[in-house]
Amino acid sequence: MSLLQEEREIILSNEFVESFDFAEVTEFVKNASKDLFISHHFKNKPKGKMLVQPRGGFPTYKKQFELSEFFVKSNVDVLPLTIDSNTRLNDYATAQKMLRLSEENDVDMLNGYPLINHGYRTTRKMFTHFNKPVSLRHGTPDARLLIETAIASGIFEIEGGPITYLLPYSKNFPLDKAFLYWKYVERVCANYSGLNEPINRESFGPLTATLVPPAITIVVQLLEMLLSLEEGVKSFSVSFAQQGSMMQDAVTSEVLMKMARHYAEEIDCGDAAINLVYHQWMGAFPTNKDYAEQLINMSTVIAKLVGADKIITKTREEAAGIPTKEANAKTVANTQYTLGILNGLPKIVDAEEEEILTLEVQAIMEAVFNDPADTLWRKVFNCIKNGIIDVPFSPHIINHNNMITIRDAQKNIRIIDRGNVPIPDRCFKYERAQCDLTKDTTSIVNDIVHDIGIMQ
Amino acid sequence: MSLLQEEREIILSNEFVESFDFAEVTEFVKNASKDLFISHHFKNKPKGKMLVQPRGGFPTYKKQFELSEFFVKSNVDVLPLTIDSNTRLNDYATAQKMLRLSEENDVDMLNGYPLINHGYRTTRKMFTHFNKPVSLRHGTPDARLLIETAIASGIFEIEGGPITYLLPYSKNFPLDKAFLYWKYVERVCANYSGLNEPINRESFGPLTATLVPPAITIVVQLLEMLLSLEEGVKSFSVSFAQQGSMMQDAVTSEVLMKMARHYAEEIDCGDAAINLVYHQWMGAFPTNKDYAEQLINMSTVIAKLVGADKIITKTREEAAGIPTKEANAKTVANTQYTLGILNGLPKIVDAEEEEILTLEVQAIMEAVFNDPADTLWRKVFNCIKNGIIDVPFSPHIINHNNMITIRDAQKNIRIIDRGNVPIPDRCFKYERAQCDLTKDTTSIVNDIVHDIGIMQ
Amino acid sequence: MKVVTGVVGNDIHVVANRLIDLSLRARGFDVFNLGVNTYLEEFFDAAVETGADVILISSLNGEAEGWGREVRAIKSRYKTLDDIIMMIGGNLVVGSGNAEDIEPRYKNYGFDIVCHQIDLNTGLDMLEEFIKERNNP
Amino acid sequence: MKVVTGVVGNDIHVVANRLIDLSLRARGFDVFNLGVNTYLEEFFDAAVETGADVILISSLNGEAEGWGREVRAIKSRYKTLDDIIMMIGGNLVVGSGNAEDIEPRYKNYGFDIVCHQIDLNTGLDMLEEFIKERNNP
Repeated sequence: MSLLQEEREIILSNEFVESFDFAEVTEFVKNASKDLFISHHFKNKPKGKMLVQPRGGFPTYKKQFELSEFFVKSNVDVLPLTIDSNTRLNDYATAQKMLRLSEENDVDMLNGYPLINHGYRTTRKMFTHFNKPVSLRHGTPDARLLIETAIASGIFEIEGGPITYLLPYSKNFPLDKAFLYWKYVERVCANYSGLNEPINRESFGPLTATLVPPAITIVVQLLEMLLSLEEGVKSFSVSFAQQGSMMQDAVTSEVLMKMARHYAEEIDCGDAAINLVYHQWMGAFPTNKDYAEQLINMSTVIAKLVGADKIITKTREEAAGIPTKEANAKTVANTQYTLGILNGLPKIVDAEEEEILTLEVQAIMEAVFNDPADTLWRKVFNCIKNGIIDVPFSPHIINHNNMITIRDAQKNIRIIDRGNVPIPDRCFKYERAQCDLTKDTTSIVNDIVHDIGIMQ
Repeated sequence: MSLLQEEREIILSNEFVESFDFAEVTEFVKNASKDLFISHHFKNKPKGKMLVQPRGGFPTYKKQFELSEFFVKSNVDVLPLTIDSNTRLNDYATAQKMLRLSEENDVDMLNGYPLINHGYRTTRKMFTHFNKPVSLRHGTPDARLLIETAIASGIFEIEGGPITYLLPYSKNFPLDKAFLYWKYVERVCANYSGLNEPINRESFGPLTATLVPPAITIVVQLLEMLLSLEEGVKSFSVSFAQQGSMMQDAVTSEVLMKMARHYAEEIDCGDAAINLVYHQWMGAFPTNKDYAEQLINMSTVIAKLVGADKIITKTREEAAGIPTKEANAKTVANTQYTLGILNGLPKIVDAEEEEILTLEVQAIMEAVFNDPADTLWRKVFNCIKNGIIDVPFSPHIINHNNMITIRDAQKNIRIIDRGNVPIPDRCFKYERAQCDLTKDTTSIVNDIVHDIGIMQ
Repeated sequence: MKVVTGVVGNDIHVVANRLIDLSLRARGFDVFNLGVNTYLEEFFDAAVETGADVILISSLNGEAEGWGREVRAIKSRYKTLDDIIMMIGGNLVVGSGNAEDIEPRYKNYGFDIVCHQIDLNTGLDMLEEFIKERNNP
Repeated sequence: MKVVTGVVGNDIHVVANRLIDLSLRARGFDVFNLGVNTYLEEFFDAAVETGADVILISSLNGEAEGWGREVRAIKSRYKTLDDIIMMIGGNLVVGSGNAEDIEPRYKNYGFDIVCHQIDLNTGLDMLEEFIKERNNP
């Protein structure tokens, strides 16, 4: 832990950081209530029960406390803590200024909770008070300080990863650096995991939420999981968002979970818990709030059909901006009600689709493992750089953007141009055969525009 | 048609009936717009499209017109016409009085539209104006006059049947009479069916909507279908309501449609169109209106999963009484939106459940056919009388009420006491094996109370 | 013990009626179930015919109030029913009523046991308790 | 014909950018796509480097108004860009603006083709029309 300790001291030498008492933090984690650990809930929840987690973050302690209190009253299973975008970019000075303005003027000047500025001593009071597991939602490429502060605050689930938090959000943050920063995060999580219940890491499966084919989603989930498990993390959640076709969601879930267990075994990490998280529709929402509620309810039904362990909810106000706490709480209550009445889940099968998707994922994973680099993160880095992994609609300069996807008649996302991604010929032929490819490119562009807006 | 004509004259000799000009009615049906025939829509709708039909009926022409107009604006596919309960009991005098009071005082003194009192000449104006198919919802044991008037009005879908409109609603209306009255209805529908598109008949599958096992639901649907087809009806909708378990709904749909086609072929009526109608949850609704909307949306999702051709909707105000037209229209719009975004339906399988249910249905059907009576309706009548067909929670004195059902852990409805229903031993053993039967009767009664209220 | 049960008046609420039937049998009673939509006279007629010990009337739609008033008058016409236990349960008033007012009112109508919006098993416990006390006063 | 395209400023809306790229290629253009989050100078630098005929700027988040004002000043520093076709499209104002006001304003900033909330293919038709007219006046 000495190299880690060195890095740690560099990170903490920052004028906005309170002094860390690691001995005290260790004692705190060791003795913390099991209820604070989502890994504990995953392990002990009744079979089929899905944990419900909304989104939300406010700048001031007072408003964040009120939000959490409101959520607890509406029967939430997991509290969210969404971090503001200045903190995500490690700009604690601006976050500090905006926090002060928010406190003084009762206007929210930040789009989330500036955790570094509040500090762990303060924040811990809030979450030990509610005694519910908390999930950290951020989007930070360099989250080292944030995660140290989060765990010291009693936040025992950390979302994100070097690929999923970079490729959808950044144009040119250096990806190699992100891998190293996240390696630190994984190690910190792993180290704390021995003290009590494990810290849970969660990958962000939705990526750009825009026509990402399941093969890419799954590969990215598997790789972030492996990068985490190889550092010693013992509880990991893979995730994906509603894709627009129930069948494709079901097949994605099946293949993702099977492969996740397979590859975890391969690196001798079969003892790690692997959970499935489902995001309610992450694409463009209808502006009609009644319709938004229909979409949300449908997402919940699908989440249960695909066997998710946790669902992350949207609100009827999604199209309008940051939702009120009332809207958020309403979704939580509605989702819990729906999960309660949703019974007798049928078995779903599509052997052909499952085979095709499995072959695609295996082929890409094999290409990654065959990269000549010496460590897994370097192999992954190279494969993003050379387009073996290609995320549609990523704004990042490193991403190839040569893969083209459209929806077939059943709204399944299909790959019609594979770019440099090693989709096997048989699979590629199958994918294209589902689509009408007689159209000219102009029509296909129109189709893509339509395919992105299918829920509106 | 001479015996029918005789009966017809008796029915029409009623002081509340306008004089019928059958030559004119025949001409009207012959030349009526195809859009008025739901059978035409069933035949020509795109594959997978489900017709949406709300519920609703008001006493005065003006309010019924406004309701229909409102529905058309919210993109309804099928207009409902719900008949008031005086008319259902053939008490046209009271209906007339209450209609007059409703018109004079602008208060609704009837719970539906008194079709006989308005007459076909008036009512036809409304429905030819909207040019949408109309479905007649009533609950009338002797619907002979009502159906004559309905068809003359341009209402080309008739719900009901001698079993499904009797056993859930009446304590002692003579069942044998009901069979004969409905025989008349079938013949009238059949006779008009040769003139243009066929008149569609629809059975009322929900029955008592209280723990009716799928085997009973299916048998009753099949028998009412056969009684209709053998009189010459060429378009028939079987139906059932959400049961509480998605799996059971899927299996019910599968077995119902397979068997319906099979038995239709058996009596050489394979040329008749058979459609599937799904009722959104018909049991007790939650009083929380937001929850009611979740339940409604979930019903829609299941309807599409089971491949329904038409869905009959509920409203968020279900628990509170008769819904406003706004609430009704909102459900229609929401349902249409949900059907639009619900894509990529997965294949659902449960070979064992399907086999068990098929065996049960076959056994009961065989027992009915083996009854020594000379006509099908007499066989059916005898089998209800001797408990071979037993509908849980029917208030009718003829019904045995010896079958007892409860829900298993997945909320499937299971038969734990078969009474006199010839459920094969193997199936009965299977049904009971799904349940915890170690409890005493008091606990089981508590379970039943709970099972009835699962959506609340 | 023999019980005649049913739902009084034009009330068609069958679910509670079936559950009462099931539960009474489970407790060892002989049950004569008249079903829904039963007139007051039919209860007394059936009690005479079967030699019942108890008449258990249920009512859900709120119309019991109207029928209740006639109990004494009608019952008095039957000579052999003086010792029969009269019980009523369900929703005993239209709208929301006050339980403290309702019970004495119905006792005054001639009922021994009055269960307004009381859980089924609690109600049947009350019946068994009443029978026990009457037998061993 | 060579086109330099990208999303101006801190705007990260990548979807439209990808679709413009695809559509331009489908119409036979050579495309140099600078992606999202591109500063004004980068467009001109890239145009000089590639010898582009067209600069197509897109903007979704409303910040184009701020950048637009600087177009003439910055462009004037580049000697070889006098004949380049300047096009902008997307949501060109914050909130809801009046199209009749917006177009002359942006033309005044130095744009030849201004597409405020106009369908992508219509916009590219306008570009092709503009090129045709310029070539055969």
